[in-house]
Amino acid sequence: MIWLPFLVSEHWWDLRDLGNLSREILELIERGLGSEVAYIVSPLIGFVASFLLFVLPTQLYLGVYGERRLIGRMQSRLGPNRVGKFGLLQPIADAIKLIQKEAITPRGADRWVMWTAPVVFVAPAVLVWAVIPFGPNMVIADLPTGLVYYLAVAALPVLAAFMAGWSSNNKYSLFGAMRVVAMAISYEVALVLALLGVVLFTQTLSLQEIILWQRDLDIWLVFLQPLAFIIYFISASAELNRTPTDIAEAESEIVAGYLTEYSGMKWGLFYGMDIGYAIAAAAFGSTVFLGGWSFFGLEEWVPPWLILIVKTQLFYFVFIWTRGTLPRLRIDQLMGLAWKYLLPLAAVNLLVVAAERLWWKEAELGDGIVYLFAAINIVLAVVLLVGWARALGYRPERVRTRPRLVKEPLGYVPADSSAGGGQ
Amino acid sequence: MIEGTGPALAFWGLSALTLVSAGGVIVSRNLFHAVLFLVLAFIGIAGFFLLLSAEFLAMAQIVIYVGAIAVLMLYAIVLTPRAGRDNRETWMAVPALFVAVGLAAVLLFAIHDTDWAKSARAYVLSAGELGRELLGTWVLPFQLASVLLTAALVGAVMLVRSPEEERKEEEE
Amino acid sequence: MAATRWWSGHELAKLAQELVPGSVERADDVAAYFRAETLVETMRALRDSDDGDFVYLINLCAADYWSRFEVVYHIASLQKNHAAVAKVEVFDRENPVVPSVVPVWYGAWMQECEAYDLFGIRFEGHPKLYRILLWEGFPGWPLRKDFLSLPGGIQPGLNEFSGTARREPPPVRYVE
Amino acid sequence: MTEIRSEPFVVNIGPQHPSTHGVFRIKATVDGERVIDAEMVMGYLHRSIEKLAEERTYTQNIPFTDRTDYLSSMSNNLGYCLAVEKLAGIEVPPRGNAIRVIMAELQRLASHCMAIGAFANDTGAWQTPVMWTFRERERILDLFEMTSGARLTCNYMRIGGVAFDLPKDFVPACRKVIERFPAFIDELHGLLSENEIFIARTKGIGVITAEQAINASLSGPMLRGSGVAWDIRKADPYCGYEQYDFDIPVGENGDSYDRFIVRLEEMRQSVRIIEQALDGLPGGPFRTEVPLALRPPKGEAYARVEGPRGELGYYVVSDGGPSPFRFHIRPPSFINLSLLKEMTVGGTVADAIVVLGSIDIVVGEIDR
Repeated sequence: MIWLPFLVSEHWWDLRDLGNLSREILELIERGLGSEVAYIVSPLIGFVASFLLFVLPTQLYLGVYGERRLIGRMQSRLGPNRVGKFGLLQPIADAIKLIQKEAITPRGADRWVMWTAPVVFVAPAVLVWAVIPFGPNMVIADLPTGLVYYLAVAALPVLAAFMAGWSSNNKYSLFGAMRVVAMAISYEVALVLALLGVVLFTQTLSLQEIILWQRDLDIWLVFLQPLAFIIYFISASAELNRTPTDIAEAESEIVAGYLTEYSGMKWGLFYGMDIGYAIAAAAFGSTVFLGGWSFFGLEEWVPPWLILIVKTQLFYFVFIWTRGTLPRLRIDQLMGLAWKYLLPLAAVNLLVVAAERLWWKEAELGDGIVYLFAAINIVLAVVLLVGWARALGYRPERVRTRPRLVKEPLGYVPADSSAGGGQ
Repeated sequence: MIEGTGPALAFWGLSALTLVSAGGVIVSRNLFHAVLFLVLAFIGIAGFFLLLSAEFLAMAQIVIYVGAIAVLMLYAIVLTPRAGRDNRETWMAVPALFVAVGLAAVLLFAIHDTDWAKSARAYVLSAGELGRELLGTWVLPFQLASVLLTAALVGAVMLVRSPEEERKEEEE
Repeated sequence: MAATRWWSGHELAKLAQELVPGSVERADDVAAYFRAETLVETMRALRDSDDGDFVYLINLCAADYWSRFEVVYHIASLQKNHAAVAKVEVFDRENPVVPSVVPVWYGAWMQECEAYDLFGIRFEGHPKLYRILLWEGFPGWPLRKDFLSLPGGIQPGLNEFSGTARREPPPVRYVE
Repeated sequence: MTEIRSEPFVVNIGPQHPSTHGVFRIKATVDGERVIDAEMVMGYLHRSIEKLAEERTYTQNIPFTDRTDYLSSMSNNLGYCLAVEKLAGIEVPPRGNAIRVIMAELQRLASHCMAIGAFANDTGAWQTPVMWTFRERERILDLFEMTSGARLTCNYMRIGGVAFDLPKDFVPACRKVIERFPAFIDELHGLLSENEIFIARTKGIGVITAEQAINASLSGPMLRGSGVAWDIRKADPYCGYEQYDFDIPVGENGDSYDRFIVRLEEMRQSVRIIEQALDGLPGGPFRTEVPLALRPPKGEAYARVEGPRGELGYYVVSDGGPSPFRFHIRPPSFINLSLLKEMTVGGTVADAIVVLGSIDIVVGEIDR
């Protein structure tokens, strides 16, 4: 464990770092019940601490309640405010409703696979949080390969969605399943290349060290790697099927995608853990790109896990924002976006980062060079994004957004001849 | 191998899981179930890597095998018309049994015969060293593998090209 | 912006007679009655003629006048902003057949399907004639005057046009 | 080379589907995502209004016309009343005409709000545009409730004029609603027409050329979207439309995006008409007295109105009796569907939904 001098006191009541508290408890158990019991209790404490204290309330209240209220406000309506004060009990009411609803298994559906699909979907949603560091020594498993662990665990829900789609014996769910897999595969490639750019700079795969690197150099990787951040955001929203890429459960096209035949708590698990993944992606994004629990020195006064939660919620707000306003892209446009637009950008970004890294280490420049790199990268990102889009034939200004106005009803008049008051 | 009661328990649990799911792959009637059991077996093997504290290998195993290969196998099964039907007993089962037993014998002999070089200290391979090793001493096989994969990719694209594009090529 | 000029039946008949001689049966001040044999030819001629220019089929519907069926075509020109009414009469009640104008105006295919579905008038030359609103096994043609009138309503059309006596209900049997 | 044979696969974009705007089914034969063949199955909502109308007197038929196209009941009433007035030669006082114009244009605003909201929802904008458009539509429905007592099926027009005179506080309330509308339309314009994803999803989808549109007798925004400047309010003015100054929006390449911007522009023109009508609202009687059991002289008449979905015509044949001998409605949604197969084949399932949304069908009018 890395003991950092910034902690004023090591005592358990210093709640800025809950690590002390768990250490106190473990030592108590060690003395009382022996080391095997402590060996078993420590992951439990980790699970209770990270999942039940941080994730579930934020997930339930930010995801279910917060999202519905925010989207309600975006749509000039109130959102849930009936159940409990300001509708705060709405998620619990939903959960109770879903639990007592009948979970129908359609005839001809593959019973075993349909019932295990939610389980396979929920397990990784909990596993993802093992790696996210909430504070200097508040992380359940500080794996040296934390980044790859996140990618591995993020691959499992795709499998669960496919199982759900294929087993429910319904044409729409088959559509949904095919779309989920096609999209996940193509966006995972872009995601990995973008994260590779980050790893090149920080020289480590462990999330804790990435945060410490950002803390020591007092710069966030989002400024150093804007292109990687944008690609991460688009790929993450594609992996999680959130608008504008929610074609797996596109209500207007394929009813509810792979969730068409799901009802009751089976559906509830999918819905809840969808939000769980979104928050996990937001937490992972803010850890890797926005400096995790560090805030340029503020983390010595404000509890670091509070900073991480605030950043996650801001990141998640952007997901809600895009969900509230943007329409959905078509499957072939999405594929085109992944392979023709994001992948080349990620490759070029990797090239640039490698060059910068090489120059930085070969010429032994000081750490201050990082800010120069940040400036270069931001300018480069803007140039690349716009230039590559125009190269792919994206001309927004050519689209006439106002129709021609004509005074006289003259039947078919070709557009070029100026008829009546045409603009 | 990390010592202690926890890892021992984990080892026996994982091996039981892997063997059962490997059995499941063979026995299950429904092709789709077979692939799911295979995924379970892959995860079991990833668990073994973790026990050997080779985290990067375990994560790579899950990302590559579970994330990509198993999903592509599912795609293949879904797209072939007779997927989901049970694979009936074929008379091929008897010779297959002999081959399996023969292979098992050879493997067991190999395991028993070699004395595993018990290295002095627990050699923990970090991802960084793995990378340097891969691009250092083993750079040739690494490049060969990438060429092979690219060829496979191009082959796949050629295979799937729809008839109209082929006709268009012939005309040009 | 003068209102649409509705041609009288005689005017349309005169133009149709010039374009395709012998195509008009009779005409009154509202509509021109065309002969069924040369219907498609006259309609195409009217559509392509310069002073007629009836490129737009406004409406196509059928009507049951007890003794005969009438298929009414409202046709119009957008450029010249005038419109006209053409009709075709069919006297055979068992198997009424009218040539289809889909080759002339593609928009007629759904309206002809509907006329077939509700009146039983077959349109020969129609690409895909099927009962568009009702299901295939529906007994009888609902909009015909002799189809059982719905209980509680006034007997339809027992006034000036009513020729036959009390009608008997059609064989109502629902084919599963 | 072994050719990959993928069997086509029939998907029912069926009667119960979130974006078929009612009980309407497309049996789409699909190869992968591509639609090979699309066949329409309709008639779920067929109430044979044309048969019922032959059994009721002329005034009793007015509530039927509300229920054919339940999203634009005012225009339907207007069409039917014009046909009967043309048949019976009844004159409508100027105040009646002005009220009819105001009501028809308000109904067009409400119906286009519904159409644009549903269309944006089909492209996937998760209910936000629908909520905005319904917020504005509510204000218009309150105006209808104030005058005719009902929000959706108003049954407000009578043969010879309108049922009741405008209540005292209708004009100020209507002005307040109309003042807000241009700002709301610009808001929608910003949210949708300049939204790259919306343009990507709707540009070039379901393209109809002008000749195709005229030959398939399409009408309304479908026709104008393809570049044909044809609007019954201008070509065949009724109820005094010639006094008002307004323009016809005309698209260029007849795709779903053009139909959308034509509808949006039409809302602006309707606001202009309503303002002019409110300014010049004449006094005097609002209806000429017509006997309840009206017996128009023997003959037939076809009157047409520019409804929100296109040319809405009524062909009424009278045999001198109290009830019409033949009552036929020219349904714009029904005829606008004739090119659906040509527009959807070749695109993906998602395009088929967008095309259906751009046609803006109302199933009550299709099945009558």
